[in-house]
Amino acid sequence: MTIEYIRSLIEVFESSSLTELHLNDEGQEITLKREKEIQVLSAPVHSAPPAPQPIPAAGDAAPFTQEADTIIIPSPIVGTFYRTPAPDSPPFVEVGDTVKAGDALCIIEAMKMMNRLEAEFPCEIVAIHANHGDLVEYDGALIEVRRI
Amino acid sequence: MTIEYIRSLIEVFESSSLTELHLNDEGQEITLKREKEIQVLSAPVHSAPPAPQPIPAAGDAAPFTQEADTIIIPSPIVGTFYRTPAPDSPPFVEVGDTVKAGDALCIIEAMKMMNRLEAEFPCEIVAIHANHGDLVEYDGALIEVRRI
Amino acid sequence: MIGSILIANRGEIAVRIIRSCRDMGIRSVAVYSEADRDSLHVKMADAAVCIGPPASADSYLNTQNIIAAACGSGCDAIHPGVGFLSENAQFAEDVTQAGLIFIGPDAATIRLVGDKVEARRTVKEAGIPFTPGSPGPIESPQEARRIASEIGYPVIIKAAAGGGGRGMRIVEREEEMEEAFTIASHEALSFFSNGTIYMEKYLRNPRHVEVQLLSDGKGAVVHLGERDCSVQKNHQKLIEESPSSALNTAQRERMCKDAVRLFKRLHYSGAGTVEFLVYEGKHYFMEVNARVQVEHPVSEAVSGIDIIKEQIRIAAGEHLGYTQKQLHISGYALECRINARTPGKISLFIPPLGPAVRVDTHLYTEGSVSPYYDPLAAKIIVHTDDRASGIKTMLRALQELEIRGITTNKDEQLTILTSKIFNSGTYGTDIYSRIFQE
Amino acid sequence: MIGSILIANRGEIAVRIIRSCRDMGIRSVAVYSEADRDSLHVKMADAAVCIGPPASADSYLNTQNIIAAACGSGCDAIHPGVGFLSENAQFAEDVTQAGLIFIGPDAATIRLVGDKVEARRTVKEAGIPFTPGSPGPIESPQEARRIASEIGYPVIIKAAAGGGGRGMRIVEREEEMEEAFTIASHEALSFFSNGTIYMEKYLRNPRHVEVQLLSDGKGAVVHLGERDCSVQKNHQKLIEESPSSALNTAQRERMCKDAVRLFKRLHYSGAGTVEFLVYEGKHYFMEVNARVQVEHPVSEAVSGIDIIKEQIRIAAGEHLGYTQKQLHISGYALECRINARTPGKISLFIPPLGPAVRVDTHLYTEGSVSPYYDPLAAKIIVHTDDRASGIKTMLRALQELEIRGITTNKDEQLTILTSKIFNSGTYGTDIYSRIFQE
Repeated sequence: MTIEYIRSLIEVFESSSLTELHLNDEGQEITLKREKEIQVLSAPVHSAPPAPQPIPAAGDAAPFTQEADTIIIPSPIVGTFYRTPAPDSPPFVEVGDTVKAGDALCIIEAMKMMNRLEAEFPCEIVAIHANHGDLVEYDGALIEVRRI
Repeated sequence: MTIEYIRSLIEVFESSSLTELHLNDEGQEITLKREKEIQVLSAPVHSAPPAPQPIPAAGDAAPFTQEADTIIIPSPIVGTFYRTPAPDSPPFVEVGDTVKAGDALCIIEAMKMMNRLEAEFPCEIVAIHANHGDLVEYDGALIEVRRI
Repeated sequence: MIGSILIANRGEIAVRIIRSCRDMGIRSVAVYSEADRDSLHVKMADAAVCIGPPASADSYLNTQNIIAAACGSGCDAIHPGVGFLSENAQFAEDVTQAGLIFIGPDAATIRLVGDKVEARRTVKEAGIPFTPGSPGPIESPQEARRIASEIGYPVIIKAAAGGGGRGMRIVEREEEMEEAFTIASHEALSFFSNGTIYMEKYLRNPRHVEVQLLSDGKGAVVHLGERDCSVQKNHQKLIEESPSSALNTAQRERMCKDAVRLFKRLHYSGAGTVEFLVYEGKHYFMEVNARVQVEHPVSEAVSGIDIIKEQIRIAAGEHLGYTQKQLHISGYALECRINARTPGKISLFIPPLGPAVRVDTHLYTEGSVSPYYDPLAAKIIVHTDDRASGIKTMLRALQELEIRGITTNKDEQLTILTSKIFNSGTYGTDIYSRIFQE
Repeated sequence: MIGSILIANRGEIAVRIIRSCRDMGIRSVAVYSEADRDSLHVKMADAAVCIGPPASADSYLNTQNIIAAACGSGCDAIHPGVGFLSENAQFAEDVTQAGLIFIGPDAATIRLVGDKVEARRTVKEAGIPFTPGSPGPIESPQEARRIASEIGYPVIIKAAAGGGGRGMRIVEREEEMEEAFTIASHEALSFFSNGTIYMEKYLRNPRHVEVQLLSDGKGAVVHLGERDCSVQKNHQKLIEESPSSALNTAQRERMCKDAVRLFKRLHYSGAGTVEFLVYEGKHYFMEVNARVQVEHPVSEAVSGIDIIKEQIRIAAGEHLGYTQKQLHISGYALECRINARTPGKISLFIPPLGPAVRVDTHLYTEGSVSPYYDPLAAKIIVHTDDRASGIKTMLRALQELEIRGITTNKDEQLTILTSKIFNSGTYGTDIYSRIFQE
């Protein structure tokens, strides 16, 4: 079985909707597998639930669970991302912190309203994907956490 | 060896410049071949020699030889194809006729000049590809013959 | 001057607006739903912000996300395009309150012209003819019957807040009135949260002709001629042209003057359209569209004016800078809307090119038509000397157009363009059903 | 009227002519070499005839096959396009003798304006300024030195039958004259079978400005304004614009009037161009191009006239039907030529679209650029209010243009368009080398 053969096989496989392919051709064996959706942690492709209207208390936004061991909390609205409650305050959370359900994670400012985003469950902060002051998009990655 | 496998193999083969591929994969064998140029008898793809200028005596036009057993005589110029020397005369040739070198095959009229096309070698008329009075293109198929 | 514009729309109109932004050296910011990640307006804009999931209500109609995106991406202004939020007075107000410029007339004007009863009152004061009808809202079937017997059947009853054929009922005879009134009020209430109903005399098979206006809100108002939009299928425009074959020079002049007078009275600021019905050589006011329209390129072709540029300039507070006399409206322009009949991936898109042809579209090879939104796929516009040559050039253009991967109404458009009745120039809004023998 | 036209050309100009035929309801017949079987003009025409092998000499210059194709396919007329046989007086004569209409001026006019010495004589009689030079052919290096010392160095010696920079020599000093004269005569003889040489004063870095004319051969002559073609690389035009930034209104008027006077004197019939050099605000006659030019869309944009349609109408014997005063020349037009730098298969072609942009091309996705012919791949033309906005719109258009599979000069065009010197409007024909520091 040449590299070219395998390449073609993969092409055919990829242009199909299969998630697994096994071939045994007179003793030569090959197995191809893939996830239905590619998991990209830094840019989630799953749809979060539609942003409720009017903008809810940020804590209402259900972060979606991924099959990997970390979870990305996406932005439920478009707005400006703030890590601190006020210009001179320390950040709500830092990487490595652990928080309990209901603890504040960040603020998203939209329409001159400060929307506090809270943790829905106890977790460890793994990464912060937006910069203080950034515009965050709908469903944009904010904070990556590990459930504890 | 699945259909898909063969399809992929053909695609790879077609996108290459190969003319032959033989594969023996632990007892499974396949052979692919193709002609460098596809032979289309009714619409020759070989270039005939450039039409000499000014228009030569039509007999000068070298018909090109094909690898099949018939030969298509192409038009060396653009003009009107006539099967007869004059409106009321019988055709120069009919399918099934045999002619010797130098016998007239047809006339191509261009710029009010009647250009007689002659056989270059003894042959049997297999088919006539243009209709009396048609405009024939450069290199357009005129008469198909078999060398005798 | 405006330095950066957020375009609160998608599809061909968003692409159209981005192009004028580029031409003016203005930064453009696109917004998009999750279904539109690979859409052309997202690729073309200088920046793009995702504002919600595919459903329009959660994305292209999500005013809060749109305004936050504009503020957060450093825009000074929002262009609403057509449809979606373009005639939403509340949105115009919210945009202004967020410290941004709304590219369109002010909220009060949008509100006034959006209320059919209020608009009729203003039109009457301006001395513009409109179809005979109820002086204001109709309260009961009894009142409806009384007015209908005064103006004569057939009549049409309409929702004051309506549009697009909803909450509209044609009543042919008195005995149908009670039921029609009840259904129309109910529809008006459920579609527009406003059960107010009014009545007009129904004109059978009139022409639909509208006047394009530019008004700087400082007293200068010009028109860019009229557009005839009589070729419609289920109240959706398919073909638009200028000038209209239903008007002579004197009629055209009267109609355009009326439209200009109305906009002066409204102290209107921006681009807008006054729609009329034309019946037996007379025009009757129908409504004001307080926004740019899909068919605006027709007027751009005959006038040489870029209407989107003018909208932006007026919103920035500039004076129009020219008078009606300085405008040179010439030739004939024709637009065909190419609508998708199926969503899907575009495997090949070949637009018509060459002289006299313009194409506005968001399609591209490898792009796609989304099932979530409007089916408008491309607008083909031609500009020639006269109607006969315009139709020929449009046929040339449509023959060049190739869209693989979806089905469209192109063949239907070719049937209309080659029909005897369309070529005659003499028909009413029933032309579509007459050609296709519905 | 003409019912059927054979287009004796290929590439974008053949496509361009087919489009106008369609717009006029005229049947179009394409001709093609064996290398052009899949070319766009073959696909678009109503019929197509193969006329020879790839080499131009055996196909697109094969007058006998072309005329036979026209007669045999029922055409009444032949349009020669640009290049190839378009200024071949013998071809024009042969076409006419075959009983067909040649779409262009008559053979005698082509012959007259094609002979530089003869043309200068006519121009002198018409009282049109031209650069000081030899009154007629120069016979010897001695005569060349004598005339050069009269008019002053630098001078340029040219082949009377020449064009495209061949048989041309700039002579800076007397001691260079003998060798330059010998080389130029030799080149003239080998390229044009005619060793006749004449001399002009050499203008250093003038502007290249030309006037587009339409003349019906019955006394009516109009101009469609001028085109500035100063942006050239090795004498090949890259960018053309109208109006020229080198002329004020009075200078423009004088130049256009001179061109019209010359065409009246020539009893010229058809579309044609008078090329001038502009130097320190004055214009000097250079040559007449007795055909449509590649850059004709620039004049179409500012005038709203379809020059190909007019060529066909005039060839059919129609009167022009309008006067200079009835023409409305407005705005600013700019054309960029996109040239292929490599031949190859086009895997993707995305033309710019939207308002103010026109594209003339024979490229299409899955098509190809042949190694046998001219590298011109596409012409992008924009029409706007003024030069500054025209340059912005051209940048927008070029950014949208995508051609995959071949390399082109697009980046070079972007460099020119964004250069300070091009934007200043003040430069000479050395602009290209100044930008690229050759």
